[in-house]
Amino acid sequence: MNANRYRRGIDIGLSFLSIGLLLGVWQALVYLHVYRFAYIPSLPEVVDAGRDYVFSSDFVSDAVASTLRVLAAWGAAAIIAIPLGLAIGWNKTFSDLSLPTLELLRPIPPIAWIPAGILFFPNVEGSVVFICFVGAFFPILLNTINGVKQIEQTHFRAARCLGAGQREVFRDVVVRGAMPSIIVGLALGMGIAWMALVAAEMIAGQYGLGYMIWRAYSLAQYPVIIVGMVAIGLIGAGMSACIRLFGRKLTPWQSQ
Amino acid sequence: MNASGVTIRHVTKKYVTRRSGEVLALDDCSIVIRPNEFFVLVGPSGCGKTTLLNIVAGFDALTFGDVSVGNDLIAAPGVISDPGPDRMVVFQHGGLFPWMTVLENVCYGPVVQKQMTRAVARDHARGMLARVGLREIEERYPGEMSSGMRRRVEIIRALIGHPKVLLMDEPFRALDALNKSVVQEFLLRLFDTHACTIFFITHDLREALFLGDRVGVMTTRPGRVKTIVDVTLARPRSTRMLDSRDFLGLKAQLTEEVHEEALKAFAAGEREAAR
Amino acid sequence: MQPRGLEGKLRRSVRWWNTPAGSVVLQISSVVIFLIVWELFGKVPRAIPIPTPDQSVRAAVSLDPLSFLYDCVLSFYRVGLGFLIAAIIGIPLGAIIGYSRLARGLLFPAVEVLRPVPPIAWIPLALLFFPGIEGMILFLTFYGAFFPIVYNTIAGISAIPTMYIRAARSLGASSWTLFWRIMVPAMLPSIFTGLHIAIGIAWLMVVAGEMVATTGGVGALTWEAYQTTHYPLIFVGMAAIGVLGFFSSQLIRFIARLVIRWDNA
Amino acid sequence: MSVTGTSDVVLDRVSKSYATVPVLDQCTFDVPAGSFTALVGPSGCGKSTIINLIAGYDWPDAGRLTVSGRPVSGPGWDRLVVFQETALFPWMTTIDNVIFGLQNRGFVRRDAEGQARELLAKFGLAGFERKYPSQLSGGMQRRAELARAMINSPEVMLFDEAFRGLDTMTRGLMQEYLLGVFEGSSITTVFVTTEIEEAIYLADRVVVLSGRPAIMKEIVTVDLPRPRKLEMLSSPQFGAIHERILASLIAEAEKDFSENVVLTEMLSASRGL
Repeated sequence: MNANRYRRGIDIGLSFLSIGLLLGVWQALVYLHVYRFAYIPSLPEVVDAGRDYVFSSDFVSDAVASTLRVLAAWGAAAIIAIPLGLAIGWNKTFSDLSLPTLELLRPIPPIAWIPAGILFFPNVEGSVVFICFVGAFFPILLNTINGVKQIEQTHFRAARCLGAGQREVFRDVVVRGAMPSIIVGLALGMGIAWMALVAAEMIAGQYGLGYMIWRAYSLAQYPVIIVGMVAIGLIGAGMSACIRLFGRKLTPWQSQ
Repeated sequence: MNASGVTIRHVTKKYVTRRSGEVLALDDCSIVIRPNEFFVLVGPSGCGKTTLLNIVAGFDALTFGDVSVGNDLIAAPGVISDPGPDRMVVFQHGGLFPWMTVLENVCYGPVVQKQMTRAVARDHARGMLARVGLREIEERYPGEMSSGMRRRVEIIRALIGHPKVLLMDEPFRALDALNKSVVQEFLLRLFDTHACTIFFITHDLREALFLGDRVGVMTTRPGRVKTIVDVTLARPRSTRMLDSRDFLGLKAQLTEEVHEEALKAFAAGEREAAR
Repeated sequence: MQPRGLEGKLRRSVRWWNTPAGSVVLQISSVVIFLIVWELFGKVPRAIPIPTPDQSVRAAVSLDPLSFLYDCVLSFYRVGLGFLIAAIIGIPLGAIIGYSRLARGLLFPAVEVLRPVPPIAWIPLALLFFPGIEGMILFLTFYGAFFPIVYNTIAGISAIPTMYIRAARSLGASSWTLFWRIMVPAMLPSIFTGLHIAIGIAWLMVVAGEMVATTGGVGALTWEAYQTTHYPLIFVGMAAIGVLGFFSSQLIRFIARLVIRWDNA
Repeated sequence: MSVTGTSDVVLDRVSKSYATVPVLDQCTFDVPAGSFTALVGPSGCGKSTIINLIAGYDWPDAGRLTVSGRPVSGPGWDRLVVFQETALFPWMTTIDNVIFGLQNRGFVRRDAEGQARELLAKFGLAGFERKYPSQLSGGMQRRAELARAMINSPEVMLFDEAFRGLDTMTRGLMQEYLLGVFEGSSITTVFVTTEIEEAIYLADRVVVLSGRPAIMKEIVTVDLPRPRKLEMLSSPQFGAIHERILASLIAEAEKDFSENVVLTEMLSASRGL
């Protein structure tokens, strides 16, 4: 309909205006030296620094290192947390045996594990991956548990009526029924792992995007900080989008 | 065919809740369902109809009495037998797996019981779906169909394994009048052509009389069998019979019996809410 | 009566570990097993042995209670202040974005663009901008708490059932009544969900900020324990962070229960 | 509760579409003043749209919709709706819900509460004034909602599948309850339902609507005497009316069922088995 197209046009226009305003206010504050905004790099400086930096080998190796760390940690968390969550959600006895301990550890934010992580692992690589792992682990675990708990009892009963044994109930009801929630957990876990990564690299790292913005700060290359932040945001958003896309493929019955 | 009767003898069920202590849900219920019979149980909500059905299905334990299907003992105090394909249930809120297509749902039983290979089961299921006019929707997910359609698929899924008894727990409750009447006729035609024993629970007296061979009325909690009414209408049934004098007489009789219990249950419910 | 032919299928309905008492036993043994495993890990010979539970407890006891309490209160204060400012700005902002189409079009894309950058990545810029450490930490807690609050407020306002608005309009409600007596209570549960998530992230941010800046607070305590090789103290710091975080989220839950009295059936 | 209403509702070739989907197409019927009229039709056929138009939540694209001869220009307390699921405000106690309308019209709280107490007692809700809706049973919630509407002495009452979601037993008792309140009053009532039995039991006239886009198919007069009794559900007269409405709906479904061709196929297949 015309009215709809008109409306969508306005929305797109407003989006540009909105982002334009954000950038504009930033520039105005910097150029007018409001409070300490004089210290903050301006857009042209950031663009210049970005042009130099994005094509440098430093940037590529930082980005690759960060991405690999996050993927390793997130993958390990998924491999451990999904089966664990399925078992906890499905089996009351198993849940009694493991959930209290996990509940005890859960309120400790991943960042608080940084010193312990460094202590546990002889090298930086191991501790950074461990901290990201802790970040990704709990969202995936909790969403998996919830996913199993939310499966209607009817579906368990129907499967058993149809002659499914324990193994088949697990395969055809528990795993598939919890899938939508697991995917939500995987996306959330990726977000938090990415956040933990930045912190871990900043505090303990030797390279990676988090370390890069920290080094830029120490070396007073201020525009590079913002370039790094944009890169972190873009890569993180890209990975979340991949998970959502993959998740939609895995759960074709979920209507949008 | 392998349809069997169901014998429910002196079944009593007590359970303990934190709020009201020990509750007597079923009190000495005895029903004998004959092989190939369509037995309907009506009664006010909360009277324990579903509990009784769950005991027969093997979802729930009983406190006293016993249940057998054919010659097999199903439940006795302290023991229950696992639910299985001999006692298939059609659920109140729909039991189709939302993550499987219609065809996968219908095939599931034969494949998981290793009665048929997947390919054979698919052919078989396709044939069955085609016979009842559901061929076109076999690749759809349950979330993409109307609730009336889901009900029909679920009935087909239940019947494909030739259960000894089909247990139906208010399966048409959420349907509107039009869909309900279509699915009722659908079930009647299947009952006429497939030998099976059906244990059917409903609130709807019209539905009870239209479908059943006998209708049992349950009292409000604790659930007891109050009366069992023989439905003297011939088969195959048609909607035209709903105007007959026989039908109206039976309906008046049942209405009175059930209404009396409903009023009791309603008063009990208000008392509960006031606490 | 003797069951016939079904012995294999029949089963006893309840085993001891499925009873409520058995469940409690299992839950307690879960924690006990965890402590034993941890203790055993501490016995594994390695360059720096992992501190055991009893060493950690001894470290906790030997702490100066006053300075420890000061660290806890300081972190709590930092979280609380940042969180409060985020709520004061975030809730009205979310409400405006949820309510007005124009505000949504004008403000929401800017919020969306900022969101993918994890709040921790703002640390260098915040250090640059704020003259003191307190300003930096305050900004971090504020910024971390801000997005969940805004998003959940928007979600809350768009999830108000039309039915309530319609019923109120039929019953003659003015816009003022509609806003304060219908829309505000209707979105409260969602706002509290946001606050609950926000306080968790605020704790995460405060720990990160304190570790970077090391000027007091439980985050700094934990990091300094590592730097000064008082390793058992690391676990004391972590436990303190966990307890404080748990306590603050329970506090939010408690306030929610006080405010949302109608939802407890 | 004073009885003031002698309003009639007239729909004259009313059409309405959402986006590009026509929901109502030249729908014409009237609801005489003081009558109890039920609307039945397949689910999703636009019955609720009619309620929304009469209540003033939405405007017709074409045609004329009048209440007491005046075109509808927005929501007002002369036409009140009892919704599908309970629309009591969950954050207000029962009594606060009931007096909400009176307060909006400037009544002093004390006067309003007095009136509300009286009415709640009449509706069997004495002692529940300070409870929140979530603490009431389904039947009580519906009665509280009814009280919230009735205290404003509306001229027209609109029910949008009001008893859906209640179990059959409570539903039956609510129907009796409604009859007790409405028989002998002169409130004009429009009652949307998918249950044919309910429609006949309650109404003077049943308007049968076709599938989407909805057009008025037939008006069936229910000539059962009042007060209605439960026994009438088993009378031959009742059966005949039921059969007529069901036949009309099925004919409609066979002609064009918006949702699927399969249903039609289904009907013929199940008859041929």
